[in-house]
Amino acid sequence: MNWESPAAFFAMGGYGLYVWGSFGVCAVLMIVEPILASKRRNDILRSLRRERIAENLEQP
Amino acid sequence: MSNNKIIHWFKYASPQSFYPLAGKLIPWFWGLTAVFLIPGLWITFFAAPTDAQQGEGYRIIFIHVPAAWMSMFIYIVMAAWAGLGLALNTRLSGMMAQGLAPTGAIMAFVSLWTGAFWGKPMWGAWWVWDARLTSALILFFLYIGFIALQAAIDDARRADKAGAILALVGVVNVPIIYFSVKWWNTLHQGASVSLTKAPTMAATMLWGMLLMALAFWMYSIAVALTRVRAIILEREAHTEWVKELDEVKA
Amino acid sequence: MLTATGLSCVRGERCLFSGLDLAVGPGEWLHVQGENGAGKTSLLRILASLSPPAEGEIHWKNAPIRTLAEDYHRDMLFLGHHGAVKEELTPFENLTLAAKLDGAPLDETAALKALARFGLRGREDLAVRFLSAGQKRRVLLARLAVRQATLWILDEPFTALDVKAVDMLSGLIEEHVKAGGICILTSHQSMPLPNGRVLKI
Amino acid sequence: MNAILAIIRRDLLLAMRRKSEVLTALFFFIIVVSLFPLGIGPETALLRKIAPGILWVAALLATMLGLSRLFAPDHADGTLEQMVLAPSPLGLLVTGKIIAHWITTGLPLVLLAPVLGIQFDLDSGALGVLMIALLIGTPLLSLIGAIGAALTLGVRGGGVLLSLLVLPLYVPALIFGAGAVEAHISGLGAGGHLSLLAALLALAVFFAPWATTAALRIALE
Repeated sequence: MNWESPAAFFAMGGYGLYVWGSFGVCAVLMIVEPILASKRRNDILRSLRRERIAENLEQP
Repeated sequence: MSNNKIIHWFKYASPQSFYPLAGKLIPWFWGLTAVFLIPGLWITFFAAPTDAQQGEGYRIIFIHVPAAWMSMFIYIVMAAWAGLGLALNTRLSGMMAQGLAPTGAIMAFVSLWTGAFWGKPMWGAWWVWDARLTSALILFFLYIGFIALQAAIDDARRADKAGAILALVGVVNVPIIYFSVKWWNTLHQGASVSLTKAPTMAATMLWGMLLMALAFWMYSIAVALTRVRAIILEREAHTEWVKELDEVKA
Repeated sequence: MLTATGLSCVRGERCLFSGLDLAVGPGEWLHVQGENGAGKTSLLRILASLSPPAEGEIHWKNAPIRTLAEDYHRDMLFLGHHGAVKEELTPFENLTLAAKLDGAPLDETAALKALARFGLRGREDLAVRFLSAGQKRRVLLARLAVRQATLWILDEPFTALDVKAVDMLSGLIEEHVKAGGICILTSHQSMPLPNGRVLKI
Repeated sequence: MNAILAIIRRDLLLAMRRKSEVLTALFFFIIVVSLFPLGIGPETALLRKIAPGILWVAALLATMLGLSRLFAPDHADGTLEQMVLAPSPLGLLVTGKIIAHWITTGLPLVLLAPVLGIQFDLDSGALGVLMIALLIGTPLLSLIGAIGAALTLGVRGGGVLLSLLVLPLYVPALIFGAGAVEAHISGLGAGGHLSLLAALLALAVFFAPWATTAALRIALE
C-alpha cells in the first residue's frame, strides 16, 4: 500500500489537481456516454410505442 | 460446414438479426469492462509504486495511453466497417461506423485532456506541440468531421456512403499526418520528453496499463453496441419486425 | 433492346415501386405515366444508370448495364430536369462542348445548322443567360438532334416549350423512332405521337 | 484525353466569363498576407521567420474559398449528370476539372507568391524555393479539396462543413510546404521537404480522383 491516509491518497503527492482532473473528466464522460446512448434508444422506443397506440386507436 | 458458417455470418449482417444479438451481448461486455477495470484501477492507484521522477502524476498515463490507443484503433475499425459497407453494400456496416464514431471522438478527447493534465506538471505547459499530441488533435478533428458530415446528410444511405469515403480517406491520411507532424517536430526541436517513454516500465505498470486498455476496449464495444441498437431502431422504424418487437408492444 | 426485370426503388423509407418489368425494342417508344411522386423521375434515373435500383437488373443488348458502363453511355442520351446548359456560355459553345464530352466532336457548320433548325439563328453568340426559358430548352433540343445515340431517356422534355417547339420535338422523336431508335419519356401532356406504349406506375 | 482537354477548356472558359470569382480568391490571398505585418509589426527578422507559414496558410484559405464552387454549379444545372453519363471514364473528367481548378486558383498563387514574399524581406533563393513548394503543393490542395467538395455537394451547411473536412487533411502539405522554405532559410536545404511534398502529390494523383468520383456518384444517386 502506498498511502498512509485517505488525505494523502487524495493529495496524490501534490499532483491531486492533475490526477483527479484527468480521472474525473474521464469518469464523467464514460458515465454520461452510455446514459446518452441508451436514452437515444429509449426515445425512439417511446415514439414507436406511441405510434402503435395511435394506430390501434384508429381501428374501432 | 464452412458454407454453413458463411450463411451464419450473413444472417447476422442484417439489422433485424443483429439487433437482438447485440442486446444479448451488451451485458456481457459491461461485465468484462468491470472485470478488467476493477483490478486495473487497483493497480493504478494502489499497487503501482510512486515514480521516482514524475511522482504520483504519472498515474494519469494509465488512462491516457489506453484512451490514445482506443482513439486510433476505433478509427481503423470504423474505416474497416466503412470499406466493407462500400464493397458489399451491407446496411449494418454503415450503422456500425456511425455507432463507433462518437465513442472514438470521446476517446480522442480523453487522450487530449489527460495529455494536457499530464503535461502541465511535467512540462510546465498545458499544451505542447508534441508530435503525438498534435496528431491526436487532428484525429479528433477527423472524428468531428465524420460526425458532422453524417449529421448533415438526411438520406441515411447517402450519409453512410459519404461517411465511408471520408473514413477511408482519413485512414490513409492518419499515418501521413503523424509522420509529417513528427518530422516537423524534430525540425523545431520540440518537447523531448515523451508521454509513453515513462522511465522503466515496471511489470506491475505494464499489467495495469494492459488491464485498463482491455477495460476501455470492452467499454467501447458495449457503448457502441448500445448506440448501434438505437440507430437500427431509428432507421428501421417502419418495418414489420420492429413493430413486432416486445419492447415496442409493451 | 432495353429490358428491365424486377426493378424496385426505395427513397428514404418509402418504397416507390417494386417488381417492375419493362422491355423496349428498336422502333418503339414508351410513355411513363404516373402521379406526382410516383417515381417517374426515379425510374428514368435508374434506367439511365445514374442510381442503382434497390432490386432488379437492367439489360442493354442482353448485357447488364452495370458491366457495360461507358459502352452503355455511348448508346444512351439522358435529359433530366436541369438542362445541363451553362448560363455563361453561348448556345454554340454549349452545343460544341457537350458534343466533345460525348466523344463526338461537332464541326462548326453542323452545329450552326442544328441551332438554326431550332430557331436560334442570330443567337448563336449570345450567352444563354440572356435567352428565354423556352429558348434555353431549344438549345437542348439541338443537342438531341446532333447526338448519335440509340436510346433516348427524356424526363419531361416538353416543359417550357411553346407550341412550335413541341411540334419540333415530337417530330424529332418520331424521326428517331422511325430510324430504329428507342425513346423512353415522361410527360404530363398527352403525347401527340402515334404508336407509343404506356407504362403506368 | 480529348475529354479531359474539353473539360479543362470549358472550365477555363467559364472562369473567364465569371472573372470576379477567380479575382476574389486572389485578392483575398493578397490582403490576408498583407494584414499580418500590420498586426505583428514591421520587424524584418521576425517577418522573415514567419513568412513561409503565413504565405502557406493564406494559400490554404484562398484555395478553400473557391472549392465549394468546384462541383456545385455543375450539380445545379445538370452538367454533372451528363459528365457521369459521358462515354469517357468519370475519373478522367474529374481530373480535368481539378486541373482547371488548379489553373484558376493554384497557379495564380504560385505566380503572386514571390511578390508577396518581398513584403516579408525574403531573399531571392527563398522566393525560388517558395515558388517551387507552391508549384508542387497547390495541385495537392486542389486534389484533396476536390474530395471534400464532392462529399459536401448539395449538403446542408456545405461550405463550413467543407473546411472542417478538408483543413485537417491539408496539414501535411502545410508542414512540408512551409518547412521547405524554412529549411532553406536556415541553411538545411529544401530537398527533403520538396521530395516528400512531391511524394504526397503522386499519392494524391492516384487516390483523390478515385475518391472524388465515388463521392460524386453517391451525391447523384
